[in-house]
Amino acid sequence: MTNEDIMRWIECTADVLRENRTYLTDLDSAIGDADHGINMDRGFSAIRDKFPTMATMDIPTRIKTVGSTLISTVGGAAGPLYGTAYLRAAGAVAGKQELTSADVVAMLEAFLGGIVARGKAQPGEKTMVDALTPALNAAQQALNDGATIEQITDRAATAAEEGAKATIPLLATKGRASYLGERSIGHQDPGATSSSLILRCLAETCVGK
Amino acid sequence: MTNEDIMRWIECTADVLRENRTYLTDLDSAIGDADHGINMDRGFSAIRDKFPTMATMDIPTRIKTVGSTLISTVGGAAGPLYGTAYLRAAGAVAGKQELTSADVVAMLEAFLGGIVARGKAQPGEKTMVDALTPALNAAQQALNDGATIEQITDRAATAAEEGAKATIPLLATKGRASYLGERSIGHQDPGATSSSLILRCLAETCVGK
Amino acid sequence: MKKLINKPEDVVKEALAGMQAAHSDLISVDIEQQIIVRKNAPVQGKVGIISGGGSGHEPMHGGFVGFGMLDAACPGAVFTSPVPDQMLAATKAVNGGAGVLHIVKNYTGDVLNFEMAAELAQADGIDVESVVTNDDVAVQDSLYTAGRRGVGVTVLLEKIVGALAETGAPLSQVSAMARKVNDHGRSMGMALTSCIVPAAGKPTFDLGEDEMEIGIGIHGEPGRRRVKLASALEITEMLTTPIVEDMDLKAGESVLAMVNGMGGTPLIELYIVFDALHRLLHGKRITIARSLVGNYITSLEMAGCSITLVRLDDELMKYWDAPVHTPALRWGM
Amino acid sequence: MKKLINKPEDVVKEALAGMQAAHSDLISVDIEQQIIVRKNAPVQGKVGIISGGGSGHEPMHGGFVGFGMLDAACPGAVFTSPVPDQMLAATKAVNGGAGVLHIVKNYTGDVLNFEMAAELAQADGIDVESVVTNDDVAVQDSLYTAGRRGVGVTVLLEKIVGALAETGAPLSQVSAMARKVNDHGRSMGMALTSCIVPAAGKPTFDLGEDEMEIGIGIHGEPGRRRVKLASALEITEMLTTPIVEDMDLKAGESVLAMVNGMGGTPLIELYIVFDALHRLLHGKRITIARSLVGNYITSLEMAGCSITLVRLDDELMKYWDAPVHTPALRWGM
Ligand SMILES: Nc1ncnc2c1ncn2[C@@H]1O[C@H](COP(=O)(O)OP(=O)(O)O)[C@@H](O)[C@H]1O
Ligand SMILES: Nc1ncnc2c1ncn2[C@@H]1O[C@H](COP(=O)(O)OP(=O)(O)O)[C@@H](O)[C@H]1O
Ligand SMILES: [Mg+2]
Ligand SMILES: [Mg+2]
Ligand SMILES: [Mg+2]
Ligand SMILES: [Mg+2]
Repeated sequence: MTNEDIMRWIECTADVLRENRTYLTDLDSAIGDADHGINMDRGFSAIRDKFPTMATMDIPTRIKTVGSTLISTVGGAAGPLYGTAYLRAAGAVAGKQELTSADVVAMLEAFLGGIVARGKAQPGEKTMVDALTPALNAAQQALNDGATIEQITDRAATAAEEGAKATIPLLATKGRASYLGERSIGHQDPGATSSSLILRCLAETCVGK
Repeated sequence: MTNEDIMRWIECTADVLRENRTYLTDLDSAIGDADHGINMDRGFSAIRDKFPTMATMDIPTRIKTVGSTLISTVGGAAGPLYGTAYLRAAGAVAGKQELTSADVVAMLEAFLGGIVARGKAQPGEKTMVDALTPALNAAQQALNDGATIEQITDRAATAAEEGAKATIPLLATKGRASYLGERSIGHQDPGATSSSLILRCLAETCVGK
Repeated sequence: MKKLINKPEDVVKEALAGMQAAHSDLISVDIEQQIIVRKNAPVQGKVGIISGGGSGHEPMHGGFVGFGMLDAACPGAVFTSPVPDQMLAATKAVNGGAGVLHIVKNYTGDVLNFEMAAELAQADGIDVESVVTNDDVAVQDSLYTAGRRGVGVTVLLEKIVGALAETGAPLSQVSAMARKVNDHGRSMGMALTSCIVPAAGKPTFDLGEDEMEIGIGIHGEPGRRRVKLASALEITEMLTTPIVEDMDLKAGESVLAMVNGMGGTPLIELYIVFDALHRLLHGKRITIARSLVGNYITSLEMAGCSITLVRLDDELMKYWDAPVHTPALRWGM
Repeated sequence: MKKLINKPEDVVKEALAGMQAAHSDLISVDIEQQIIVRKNAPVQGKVGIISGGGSGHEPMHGGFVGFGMLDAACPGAVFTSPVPDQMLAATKAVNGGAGVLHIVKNYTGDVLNFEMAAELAQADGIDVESVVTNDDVAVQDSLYTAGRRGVGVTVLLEKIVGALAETGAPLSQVSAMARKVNDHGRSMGMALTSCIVPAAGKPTFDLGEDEMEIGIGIHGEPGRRRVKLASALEITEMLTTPIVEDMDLKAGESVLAMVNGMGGTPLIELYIVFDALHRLLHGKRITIARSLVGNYITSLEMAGCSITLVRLDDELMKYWDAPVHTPALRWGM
């Protein structure tokens, strides 16, 4: 991935989160407090405002800017979680002018690592982790299988989407949904869903690579 | 009318106001504060509780008891207005053991007089006065025409009912409905309606007399 | 009907029992007679001040009983003025020998019942004066009608007059001050929703999802006109302009401003309206020298607000700032 | 959506502007950064106390900034915890050299953001301690979950801890007191209606005309279970019994009791609930020594209530009774 690809990934994410603002908020209405779409859109709108200054940044700085902007503007659970994820992702690609397949997988690993470090959730607790863990596994598998970057990111995104869907039958034990106890069952987790959207953007950016 | 007739009139009024509690309250919802039926029922329920002690009272004392109980339990505009009306009615039949036709008409005149003295409303202001004024006129006319007490009270009740209906197109200038200005037009006045119910009970008590 | 109540007929008495339990340091409640009396009443030599009206307007009036405000309050049934018996008993309970002021909101029921109570008290040899508040600019004033309603000014008046009475001022002066505050203040209100009288069990009026009522009173009654929903800025303008015009407020003047919630509107929205009011008056160079933002004179669970302005001079400001200690208003002690 | 607002995205900032306009004697509001700071901050030698959380809970927390309570509050977007930048700026603004206490309600978002802020402040050389409130008995406590929510106790804790801080007590003692109050208190809440997040524009959940939610938090989220509408007595029992059991309150003990409205419930109903609570505890020979009845920690325009009990001892009672002067709580001055 080039620096321009990274920018396109961020732009795509900002667009897709805006399109899915109501959808994510509706998911959060069912088992949370009806703000996840609003929160993510607020954060990525702030990032959009920074696009002009981001134009001259290198890859790690761009990703770091996403992280720190999310921390400064999102709040809620998603702000520190995604903020830390992007900051760690930036750290994982420090000094790189372009990302190889292995770099992208390392970035994903750091991204998930940031969320786990902050949120302390295990897989199966009905959180972002349930989209990102299978995504990372799929990406690592694909990398080992010698797949292209297009295939790696596509499989990661698909696994994330399936992981998000698979949160439906789960009983939440982390985040706001955990307060609902049994009533959290039967609803898709909003954070897992936004994670899958972010990874689908990554895959779309890598189409043809 | 005998003392027993007076008691039956009061009993009938208590029953009819209970039956029309919701109806009167609905009328008051449209142009008032949704309590007229509740108020009247509260007052006549308190009177009903006094039926045992009222058993031994004479005519003026019975009517006076209705008036003072209404004053003590109804509140709102209707309490002092009807309370004063019954007190004045009792005064008009002071010392009587039985009421002639002329006594009944004099009682009606005092009843209306009490309401006007308290409320200072003229005919046409969309109040109780608009039921009671034509009722008194009809009763006086019938008395002059030599009608029976049954006919006198029936014509009074009918005139009151027509008077209540005729409040519909009026613009209220007294009571709570006046706050609505033009919006008070098109609704029947709750107080005029309860007045017509009271007079219909009087007429029913006099059937066959 | 969704309410935290038991039986509709027990609403007033149980709420009074709750007030007694919560504020036994300040008030004594006669639950049977429905009278809330200041703990140390009667205060010898002080003019007693009582008010009353239908229930459903809480904290008014019971929440304003205490040092520096009311000596007693008489709550009636929901939205129904109390009866003369209550007012007479309250008048006797607070008469410390200096006479009693009745603060009456201008509604036919309130006026007639207080009138009867005042006659009875005077017959008992108690000096009673009555002041009728009529500050609602939504209603046209006229000699030939029921006149304007008494609304928000009543709250501010009870505070100011209560402070004057604590100084030991005579009844004539206390009632003159009440008339002054009433003359100096105007209000107007609006509703986003109706409310449900417990005994009626259904909303007093129906309002579309995109409609509101402008010029309501405090009894869940419909207002002067029904219009399309508007922004807080526009609503504030609709309520404030008639007040400012009726009061003929001029640049350079100071006011006491109240943004009052009707019961179902959260504080965050009332602060938005206060911001709008502040900007609007600032634009006219009228200073908000003192303010109240919150639920003070309500209509059960109605959503909506009212705005009250009182033209301030040094005297009114002094009595407004004086200490007060009641369940709902407290400062300086 | 029927609200007294202008644009949904301006709700928080305009409400803050309204607070600033109404309470400029007590607080300074940085509307851009969304920080409400006590007028005379930092108070030299006094532990600074800050709290924060999503907006939509007014008067909490901004209404509790002032003498004897908070030094600063950080309101986030509606129902969304504030960001570390706000908390860091607030921490710096109130640091009078004796360190700063962060009062954090136990929600993942609040905890994570305050955690980051505390790290940043400590890196800047400011002594910061954090206390997390988690008093909601509707939620099962467990090491392996997000744990119980912080709700009503937060309000009472801010008052008590604020009073201790005014005495010049050191940070360790102030944070120990915060933990003590949290340990001594429990809450539970219920909803008759949902509420509408302005930016979402529609109710967070749908509730039938004869249904209610038991075990809700303060973010308009559905509760632990949905049940048929019940009487105020039954509801009070449903909320109080789990609290009393969890606290293991015994006959002869004294509590501070709060009956809190969720924003859309009128005071008359809250007093009915307080009466029910008073009768229920009286039956268990538990004394309500102090109380609060009103809207203190709300969920926008949600109708419903919550009950909070704090076991009182002489120390807690002393700091509860100490003077406080904030927009929403004031006594003794
Ligand atoms: N401890 C955690 N670890 C990972 N993700 C979490 C954790 N807690 C919450 N989340 C995620 O955060 C999402 C909610 O984010 P958001 O609605 O923006 O914040 P809030 O819950 O503060 O309103 C949940 O759907 C869940 O995926
Ligand atoms: N000044 C008046 N004179 C005669 N009747 C009046 C007057 N004012 C009001 N009324 C009557 O009182 C009725 C309302 O009674 P009610 O609803 O019990 O009292 P309130 O208006 O105090 O709620 C009106 O319908 C009207 O007929
Ligand atoms: Mg959320
Ligand atoms: Mg009425
Ligand atoms: Mg009435
Ligand atoms: Mg949130």
